Amino acid sequence: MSTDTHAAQIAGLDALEIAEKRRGALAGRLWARVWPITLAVGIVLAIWQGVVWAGFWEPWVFAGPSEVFPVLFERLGTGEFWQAVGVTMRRAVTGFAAAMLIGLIVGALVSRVKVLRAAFGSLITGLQTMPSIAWFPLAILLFKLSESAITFVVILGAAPSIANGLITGVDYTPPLLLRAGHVLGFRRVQLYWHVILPASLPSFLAGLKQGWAFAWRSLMAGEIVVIIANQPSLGEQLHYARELADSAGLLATMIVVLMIGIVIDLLFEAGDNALRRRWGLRADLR
Amino acid sequence: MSTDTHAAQIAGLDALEIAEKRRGALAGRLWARVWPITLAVGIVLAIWQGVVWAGFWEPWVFAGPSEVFPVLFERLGTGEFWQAVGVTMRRAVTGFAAAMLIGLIVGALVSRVKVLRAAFGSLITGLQTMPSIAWFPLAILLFKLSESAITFVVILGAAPSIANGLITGVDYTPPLLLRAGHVLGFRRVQLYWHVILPASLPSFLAGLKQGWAFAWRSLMAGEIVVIIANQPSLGEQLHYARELADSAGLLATMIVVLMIGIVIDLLFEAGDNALRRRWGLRADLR
Amino acid sequence: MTVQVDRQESVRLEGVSKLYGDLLALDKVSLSVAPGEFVCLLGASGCGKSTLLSLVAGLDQPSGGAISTAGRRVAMMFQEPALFPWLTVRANVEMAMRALPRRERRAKAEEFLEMVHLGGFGPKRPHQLSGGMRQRVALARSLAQDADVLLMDEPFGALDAMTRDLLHDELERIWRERKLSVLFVTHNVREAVRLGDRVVLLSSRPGKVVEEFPVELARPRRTDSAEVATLAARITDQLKREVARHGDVAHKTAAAQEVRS
Amino acid sequence: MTVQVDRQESVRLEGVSKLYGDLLALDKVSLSVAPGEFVCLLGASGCGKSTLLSLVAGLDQPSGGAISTAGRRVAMMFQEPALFPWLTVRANVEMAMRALPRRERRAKAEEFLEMVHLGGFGPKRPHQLSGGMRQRVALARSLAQDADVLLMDEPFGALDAMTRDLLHDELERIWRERKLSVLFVTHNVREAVRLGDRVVLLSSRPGKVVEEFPVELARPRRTDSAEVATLAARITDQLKREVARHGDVAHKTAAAQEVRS
Amino acid sequence: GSSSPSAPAAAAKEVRLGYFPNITHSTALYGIEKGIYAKSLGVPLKTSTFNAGPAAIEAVFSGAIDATYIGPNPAINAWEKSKGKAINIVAGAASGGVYLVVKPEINSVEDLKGKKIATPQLGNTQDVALRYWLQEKGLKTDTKGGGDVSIVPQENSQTLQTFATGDIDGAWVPEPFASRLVIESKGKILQDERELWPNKQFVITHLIVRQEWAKANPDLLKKLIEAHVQSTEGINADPDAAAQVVNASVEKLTGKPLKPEVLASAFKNITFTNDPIAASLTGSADHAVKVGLLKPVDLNGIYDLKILNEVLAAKGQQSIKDK
Ligand SMILES: Nc1ncnc2c1ncn2[C@@H]1O[C@H](COP(=O)(O)OP(=O)(O)OP(=O)(O)O)[C@@H](O)[C@H]1O
Ligand SMILES: Nc1ncnc2c1ncn2[C@@H]1O[C@H](COP(=O)(O)OP(=O)(O)OP(=O)(O)O)[C@@H](O)[C@H]1O
Ligand SMILES: [Mg+2]
Ligand SMILES: [Mg+2]
Repeated sequence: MSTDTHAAQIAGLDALEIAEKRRGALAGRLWARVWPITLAVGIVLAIWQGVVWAGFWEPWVFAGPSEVFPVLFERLGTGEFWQAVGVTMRRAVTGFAAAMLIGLIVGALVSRVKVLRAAFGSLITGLQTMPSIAWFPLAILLFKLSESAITFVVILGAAPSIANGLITGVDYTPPLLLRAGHVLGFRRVQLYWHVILPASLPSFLAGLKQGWAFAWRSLMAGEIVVIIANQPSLGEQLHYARELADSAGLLATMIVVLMIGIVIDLLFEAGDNALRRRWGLRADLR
Repeated sequence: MSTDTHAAQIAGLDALEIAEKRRGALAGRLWARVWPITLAVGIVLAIWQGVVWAGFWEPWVFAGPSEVFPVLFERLGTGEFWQAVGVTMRRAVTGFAAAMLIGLIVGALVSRVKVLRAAFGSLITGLQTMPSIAWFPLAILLFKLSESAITFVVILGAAPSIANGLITGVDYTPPLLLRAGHVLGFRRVQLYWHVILPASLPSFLAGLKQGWAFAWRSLMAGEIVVIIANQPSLGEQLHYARELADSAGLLATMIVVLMIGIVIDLLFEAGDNALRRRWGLRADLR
Repeated sequence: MTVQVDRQESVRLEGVSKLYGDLLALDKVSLSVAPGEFVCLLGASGCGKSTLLSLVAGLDQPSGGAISTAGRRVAMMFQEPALFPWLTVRANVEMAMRALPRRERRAKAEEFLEMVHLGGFGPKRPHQLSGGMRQRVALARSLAQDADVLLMDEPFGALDAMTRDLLHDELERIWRERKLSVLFVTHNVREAVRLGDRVVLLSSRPGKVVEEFPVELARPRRTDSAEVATLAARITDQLKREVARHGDVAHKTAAAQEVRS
Repeated sequence: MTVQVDRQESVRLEGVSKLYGDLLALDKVSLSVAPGEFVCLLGASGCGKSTLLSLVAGLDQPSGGAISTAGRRVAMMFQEPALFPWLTVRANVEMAMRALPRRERRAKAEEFLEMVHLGGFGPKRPHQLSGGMRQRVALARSLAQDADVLLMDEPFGALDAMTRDLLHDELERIWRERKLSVLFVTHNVREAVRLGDRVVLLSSRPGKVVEEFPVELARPRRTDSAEVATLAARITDQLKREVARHGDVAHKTAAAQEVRS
Repeated sequence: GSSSPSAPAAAAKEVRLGYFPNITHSTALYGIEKGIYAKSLGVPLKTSTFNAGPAAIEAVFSGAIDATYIGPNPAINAWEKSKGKAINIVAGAASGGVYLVVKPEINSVEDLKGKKIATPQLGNTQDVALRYWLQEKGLKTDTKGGGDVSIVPQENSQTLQTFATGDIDGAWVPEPFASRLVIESKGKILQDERELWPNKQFVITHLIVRQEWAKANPDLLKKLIEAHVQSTEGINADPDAAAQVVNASVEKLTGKPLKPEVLASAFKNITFTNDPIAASLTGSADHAVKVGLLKPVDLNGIYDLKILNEVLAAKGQQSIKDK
């Protein structure tokens, strides 16, 4: 009895301590997350500036931070820049969402139906390796000079990746869980929905991440094939910066693309962490 | 005793039956692998021909099989075509091999060293989303108009993907195996080598496959940036076919790209199947 | 026993063989479980007990012979807990009762968790439980399934004697109430005698039915009662003889395999 | 016992506590294992036995208290087999002996496999084995490790009585020969008495040392001997009382948690 | 308005015009900026900008646009691939503005031996011109980059970079890249392509239309050409003001204007004319055959200057020949 109250006390004390820790932890965690990134950015900047100062190349060939950041900051102040980001993000998100849907369906079918897999399984990777420019003629034929043409190319870029992620996940679903699902009476679609899909989630998530990269790259290429009036876009900016041999402009756009990529990665990371926490995959024995 | 001999007999009979089955199985398996692909190709061809016959588009806008295949077969007969395939494959393989090495090292470091991960983890996806064309100016600055410039772009395309595959694999290594490795006395590099890497293999393999797709696409783009004397390449062909509004030529090149993609996928599939067989991931409860 | 033979069997295996590559795991096993019968399966490690249950559950196809469960619903509890790591403990149990409405399902899941002494652990996830607790969740899940035939593979292997006794009672109660047919694998001979209407002894590599022991002790039985101990001792002797007899064979077969592979 | 106290302990836990979130799994556990001592750990399911072994192996950090193994090499056998699925059975065992040259390692691995009655199964892969066979491979692997301290978490849980008896003998022999310190978790009280120099009883949630039973029976002992049975019965009684006493508490704590979370 | 080429086209309710945000497309940039097209057409004008020829041709082929300003090569390709069924050239737009710019230390053709010279693309007019010119001067080249002078086809933007870093020794490029090479990287003009052509004129941009659209909408075509002619007149009337308008449009479309000195130099070097200078197109095609880049192409009928000549006649100007 005295042991019980004692235990309760300990638990109480510990709980206090934990609450304390948590409060400190939020700031600490943020800090722990921020300083390495800051450091990394600092290192990259230092190398960049160093190369520029070393003077291997003329400044219009390879612009330094002192040229690029003014350009970048000036852009950040213009409405057009934000419109461009908005347009590109909208296209990326719609295209990616459609690719996700298609990838999910194709992946589901191909991974589960033997004949389909034998017939089309390898085609998926084949499609994945097809460069976007090969699709442009077809895209324009099918959708004229509309935004759908861009979306088409984005989907063709991302969907195979997403499907492949799902297929890998399905292939590596632990047989024990499949058996458990089977015994619980799940068959076909139900087995898929209740067992295979959740078990494949990590791999699917990885496929999504790769798919995003494909989608984004295809989008960058697609945005210069179909240029829509009054719709400035990042792809266009990137292209014209290169076309005009505008080193500072190109680097500024690259920084923007990188930033967006990093933000998206942080979103994926958050999802991934949530998943790993739930599954009990901790990182302490590293 | 009588049961034992009886069992031996059964085993013997079954063994015979199995040998029989196996011999039949090879032909059967090949057939089972070939007919769906043949069917798939047939369906695709039929749709293609159907669209052409429906006459939505003029033949010079969208060439039909009857125009494309003669072009393709004619090419297959020329030495230049095979040289182009050879050059492109060589570049793809060298670039991919380098990307693999770099991806492995970066993935290993980033997945295991907390600070590095916090600092550069998200940068990997950021880099992945950077379209190849953004790298061309830098590639040429660093490597002039040489093949190294192409390889550079290929590596930048593929390495992030490969690193990300490895990182996912590491993140999802079953904790029980990590603990087992720890207890067996493995620490850091050894733990990595003996436990984490093998456990991550499926995910790493998936990353490699995605990486190949990235490498290939970057290569297709890179091959027109630096055109090297006496080195015809598929990327060049693809680009020129489009430049010349040569629908039949473009489709022929696309078929070649698709074929190569499919062959590569079959290689990956073989690796994957071997892995799954060893790990005991069977496909019977589908 | 004679009464049950007349009725149609719940589970019927006739000359069932199972080959893994060139390892004969089961050799012409014939066995049947009558409706409402509780059959315990004993045998040395690796003799094919789990294989047999897999075949009955339809998770694997026999290499020879016939298996029938006459369309009955089969629930199974695996040797490993086999919980879904992405679900909470309660959701894992609820998975067995998808047909029920949400609220009822939830209440029932809590009930079953209480029964296996895990009340309050519903919102946790499998990785937050101990080995024995996970096994109990799996038990709860298999009991929650509305089945006619229950296959159990060493369900109480990782539990302490006390918890085990309590769960014996619960299992017996449910078996009674629902008139289940149970095929129960265990290494604990007393447990087999405590629970079974019949104890079936399997030999090793290849697995064959060596002997059957009807258990005609009155229920409720107690694991530490003298009668149970006596019968258990008899069965244990037989088992030991069986294991000893097949020890050499097993070695020989395995060695032969190594040469071949 | 007094002799061993004078020497430095192999394993020493002092006031060790372990919190998982707000679940107190271990509460100020103090325990030590002398060099060459065989200590068995008993307790209800979920009382913190595996947690304790994890802490000793350094796989987890205690929330409070101190643990020392004085730089000794620690081998551990988990509650689950924890084999590497990408390696053959033999390679799994060889993993424990990386320091040895290839040929010797291979020979030794075969030896250990023979010992656990799996001679000839070396080239197979874990998924081709039965549950009990996998457990035996894990046992072989942990025995193959050249350790001073051996932590074993229900190593014989999935084995039949016969195989278990044989392995008891082997384990005892190795323990003797190598002068190992063993911390052995089991649910089988007779097994604990059969093997241990001392049997330690843990209570449930929070896990605490309730009582220690020195086992002063002469070795070799037999699991089915009367002395073992007598002592086992005494311990079982105590265990039951312990489980009963803490049953309510456990329920209450868990319920409280559910409300909180 | 998704009229596919094979469907019978009703009278169009809008005109869809393509062009590039390049200084060689000033006619379009100026005319659109000044509202000349919109005013003349009477139906809404829908413009599309392209970054390169292939996309523009794909758009014409797919029926997504009706007419576009474009360089000679894509037009020839489209003509050839469609066996003369898809497009016609209906007016010229710009001439000249192509130079061989080299490093300052190169003073003569002989100095080019063993050097690397860039062109925008294998087989395009500039590439052909360079090869033909070198051949005339007795220097050998081949399409694989070998020979006395190594020719490296690469994008113009890349040429700016590689010239600045010294990877190439010269380039045969159009404006504004030629001016940028001269002004930014201290390049020297070794050859003005105009010198090589009769009347010092050769086509660099012209206006093409989709044949089917032209057939179905003769009056819209006429209005389009009227606007085109008017725009050309406007530019030539006050080149300096026009240059500013064009630069503003370029900035709007690409995000960055040309530097004033580049703009001035480039604009000066280009002649804006309604004459498509048919002789230079056929001449270039002949040259391509001579240097072994092309099979002979039959360009007969690629020009349809009837309407242009009507419009010009109405203005009392000289008619233009299509040979
Ligand atoms: N990773 C974890 N997160 C949260 N709680 C945990 C975790 N691991 C164990 N626990 C809790 O700690 C308690 C003790 O678990 P432990 O595995 O040590 O029990 P055990 O004595 O080994 O039980 P068993 O005999 O069933 O294996 C249990 O209540 C369990 O729910
Ligand atoms: N997937 C498989 N592939 C190859 N052999 C297998 C496979 N599964 C089981 N076996 C073999 O079949 C035999 C019987 O295995 P099974 O799992 O049925 O044994 P068991 O009676 O359940 O043993 P245990 O009591 O140890 O769980 C073993 O010799 C095992 O090696
Ligand atoms: Mg088993
Ligand atoms: Mg445990």
